[in-house]
Amino acid sequence: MKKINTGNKKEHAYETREDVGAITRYIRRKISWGTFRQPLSILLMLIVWHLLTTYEAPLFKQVPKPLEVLNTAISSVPTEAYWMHVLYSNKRVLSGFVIAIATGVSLGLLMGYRTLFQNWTFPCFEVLRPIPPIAWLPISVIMFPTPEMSVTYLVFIGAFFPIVLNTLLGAVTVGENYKRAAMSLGATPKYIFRRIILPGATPSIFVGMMVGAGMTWEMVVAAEMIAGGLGLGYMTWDAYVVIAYPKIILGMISIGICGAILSGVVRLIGNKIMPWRQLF
Amino acid sequence: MAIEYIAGEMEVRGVYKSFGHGKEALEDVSFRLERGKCTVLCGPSGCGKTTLINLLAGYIVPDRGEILLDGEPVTGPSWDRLVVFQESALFPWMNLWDNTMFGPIVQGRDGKEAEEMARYLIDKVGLTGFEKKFPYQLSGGMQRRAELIRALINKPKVMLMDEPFRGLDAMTRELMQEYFIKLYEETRMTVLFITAELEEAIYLGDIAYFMTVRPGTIKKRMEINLPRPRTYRVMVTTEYQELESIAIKVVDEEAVKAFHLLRVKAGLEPAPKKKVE
Amino acid sequence: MIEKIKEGHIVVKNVTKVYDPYGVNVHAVDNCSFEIVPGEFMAMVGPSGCGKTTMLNMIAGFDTVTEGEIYLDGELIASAKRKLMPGPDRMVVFQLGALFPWLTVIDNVCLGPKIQGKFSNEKELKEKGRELLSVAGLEEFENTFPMNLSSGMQRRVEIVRALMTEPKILLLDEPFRALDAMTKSVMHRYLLELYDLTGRSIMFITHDLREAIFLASRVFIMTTRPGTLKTMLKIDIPRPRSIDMISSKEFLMYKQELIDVVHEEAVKAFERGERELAI
Amino acid sequence: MENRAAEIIFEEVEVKKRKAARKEGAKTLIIKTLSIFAGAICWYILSHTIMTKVPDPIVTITGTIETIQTPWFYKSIVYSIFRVFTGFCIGTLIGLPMGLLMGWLRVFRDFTFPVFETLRPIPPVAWVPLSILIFVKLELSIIFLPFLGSFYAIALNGKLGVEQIDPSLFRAAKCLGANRWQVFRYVVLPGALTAVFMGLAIGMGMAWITVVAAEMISGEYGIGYMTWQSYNLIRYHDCLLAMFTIGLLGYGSSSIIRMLGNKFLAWKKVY
Repeated sequence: MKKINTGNKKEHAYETREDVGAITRYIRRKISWGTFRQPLSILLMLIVWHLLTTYEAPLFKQVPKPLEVLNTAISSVPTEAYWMHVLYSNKRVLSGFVIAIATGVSLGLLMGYRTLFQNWTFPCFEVLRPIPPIAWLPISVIMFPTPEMSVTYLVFIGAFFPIVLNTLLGAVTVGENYKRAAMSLGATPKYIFRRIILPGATPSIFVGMMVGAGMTWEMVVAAEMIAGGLGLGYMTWDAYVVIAYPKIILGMISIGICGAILSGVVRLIGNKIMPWRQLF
Repeated sequence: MAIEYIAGEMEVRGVYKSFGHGKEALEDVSFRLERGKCTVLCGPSGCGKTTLINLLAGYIVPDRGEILLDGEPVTGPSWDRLVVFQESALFPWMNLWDNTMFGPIVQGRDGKEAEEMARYLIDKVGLTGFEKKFPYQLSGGMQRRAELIRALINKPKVMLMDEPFRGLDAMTRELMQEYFIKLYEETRMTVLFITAELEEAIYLGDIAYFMTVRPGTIKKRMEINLPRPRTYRVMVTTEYQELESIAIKVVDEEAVKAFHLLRVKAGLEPAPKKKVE
Repeated sequence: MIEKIKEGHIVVKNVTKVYDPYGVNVHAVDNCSFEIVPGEFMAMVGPSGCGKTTMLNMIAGFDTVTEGEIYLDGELIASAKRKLMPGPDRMVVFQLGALFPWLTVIDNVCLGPKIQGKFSNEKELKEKGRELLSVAGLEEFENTFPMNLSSGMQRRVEIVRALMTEPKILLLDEPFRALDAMTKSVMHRYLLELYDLTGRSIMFITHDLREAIFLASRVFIMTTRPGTLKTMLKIDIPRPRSIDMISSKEFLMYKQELIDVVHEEAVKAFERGERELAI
Repeated sequence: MENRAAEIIFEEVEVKKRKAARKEGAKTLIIKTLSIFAGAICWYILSHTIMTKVPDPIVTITGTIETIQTPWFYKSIVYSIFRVFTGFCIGTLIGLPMGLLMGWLRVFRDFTFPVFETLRPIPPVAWVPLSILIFVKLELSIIFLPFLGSFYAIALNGKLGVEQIDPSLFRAAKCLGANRWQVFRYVVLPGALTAVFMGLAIGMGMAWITVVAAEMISGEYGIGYMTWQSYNLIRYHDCLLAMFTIGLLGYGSSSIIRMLGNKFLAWKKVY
């Protein structure tokens, strides 16, 4: 097949003429009303919050004002106590999450790969799965010698089930054609597991990890509020008890940011190790 | 550089396959894939063509009958019979190069020779410069060609192609067929090409078999004596048209039958009564 | 054919379309002019990405025109300044189908008149729907949901739904693309039957030259992007047409005349597509 | 005839295959039942070796029989169900229209979605103190949590559901002459229904999780409160009973939603 000539004169003429139009159109689009809407909506939320609290609308009598929250943030964020809370919560979340990934992924893969293993373990899973992880709290306190371990266990339980189930799903649904193609080309079962089933299940594993990451912060906050000690959840609850209301909002925001960072990191790692997927 | 292929010969003898009551796929199918010929199997959708490919590749075993490669019975999947799948089965997590080299690597012959061969084949189908791209970054036509060379690099004795160009638009499909003809005419390997399109069957094949609807059997055998090397111009010759009009009649009958079967499935007509003697 | 249809006259005058998503120009259609006579079956053949679908979208009112005008029965429907909203006078049948999966076949078919309020009583409407469905060989499937139909049947239901609203022109956007060859040949038969019965103008977009010659009264060949008209050929094969036509001499003659042009454009479009991917 | 011969062959094969499948099925069932027992045995061993405070299965069962005869247990259940139900209903009433509109109208999405995304990383449990400040009344502040938990899931899935609708369906509706309201009625609403029911099921799960947390932290009555209170009263077997009861209730309410979904989605084979 012969190569065709791209430098078509007429086409070229059009391109230069349209280039000028394109630039103006580009600028117009950049500064259009639509681009302002999104930041505007956040601003609007802050204004509404401010108005509601200053004029003491019903329900909002006790709610702290945005400026109070800002003041509290300025005064307490630089303190060491605040960062201790942040550190402790993150430590618990991370250790629970990492244990959940390690056990969840390997169990899920094993269950997907060996039907016999799945038959032995899956029924027990199905019995325990509907129990909300938070309901484990009292039992986890009895189960483990230290409170630190119980909190980690709660975080672990929160992330564990979504990860196992999604890994299992991913391992089971790896396209039959991929396995067949590899088999035809002469790959051994071990090789198929490593190069076909494992990468094929990765997207699903990451979906499980995203869901799990969301649950970890839910769990750690609940556990800290109830069991006390250190941590952002405790800080938030303590602020309520000692009537330092602006600090409640500060705690909520800090928790939100930490949670967002965790899911962001998971997403980043996912994109890094799966360049063959368009988006995640 | 040209690659030496050893063409194989396959024979299917009286094969039956069923997936449960009412899901009989193949009934007494027998045919031969002649050495160095391109055999085309043509039938309506759902006639058990894919089942047949799976049987020949060794992914499933027939309920009855035998499948022979060069006189030896087929026992399981192996790289002397390679399948090009209907939907692309390129591993999405490997780039084009890794996909191509997958076969040589798992077979433990990933030397210089294999790499040279991969480069030669990639160039042959016009994919040079795309080696580091992942499948999702390739167009549909490119993916099909990549899959073709992933199979070819293993020097299979028989190539099994399961509607490889399905889903491409008519024009891209025509160009893909040209690539395929070029590769085939150079290598002269044994090919089984499955398709639902008549034009494709006559354009590509040396021998065509037409299948009936489920449970599938061979209905008609047709020799296609169009000259080789072929180009797209062959499609506007009178010989081609004659072959096509014969084939159309055969296929049209089956299409009407398939339509009837659909209505039976929807419960609108009673199933054909079983003849009991 | 029942009566001579006087509606559905499309005139496309020097139409140009330039997309610029993210400031990058894509010149889709370039200075394209043609005409569809009332009651004509027109087929447009061109490689993928040549602007056929854009052309259709502009006529249907989904896309704006950058330059030039489009008229329907003398009324300006699209120009750089104005665009008539899509409406039931220009019905589109989509590439991959757009049946509402949550409605049964008969409800889908009757949806158009129902939405427009153009029906006196429900029973009559359904009767009419059933009549058209039976022409398409689908009378028994009226209470089935689309997902239980084969894709060929789904496409037929869609054509019937389009015809129910009595459009001035029917715009078919590669409706048979995803179907296998055998289903396609069945579809052609039903489409021709429906065309002979209703006599509406049809604009049919396809990649497949054979299909175009078989169905249409006139075949337009588009060049690759920026798309414009390359050649036009009148197909003088009498109607009603049947499958035997494919083995006729005229058919081969028309095919011989067009195959080189189409092949050349296909190669051009293909190489261009690969070059763009390599960047 | 030949056909007849083929039938006999197929029949023979069929019988053989069915026998093998039945044998396999029976084996799997036995293993599955045994695995539950194995789990119970593991529990027993653990409770007698490492985790000595945890009651073993026998103690739990005898304790359960005792507890389910008290009115306290049922009162707790009724309270929790009431809270979940109320919160969930309000969550649906607000979340569903909001989600659908977010998916459908760009302007609405641009104004609301950023706020939504900013608030979403904050886990519902973290709202407990603020919710007490806002609602003052205990009952209301507890109901706020299941509302919040279900709201996010329902709104988000509604939005996704609308976004997943094939754009050619919108075009088809316009072609058929539909106005804005008709597009909503004939396309947006039914098209998003699958995802909406998915969201309802997830939202129901979240409602149970959050209600348990809220009751543990600040509740009086309710099954979450019962769990925590039993711990304080050193009636550990009641903790376990409450845990399993919550699981059962959550599972049951999700099943109800799934059943409703199957009823509404007759045009879809699987859900």
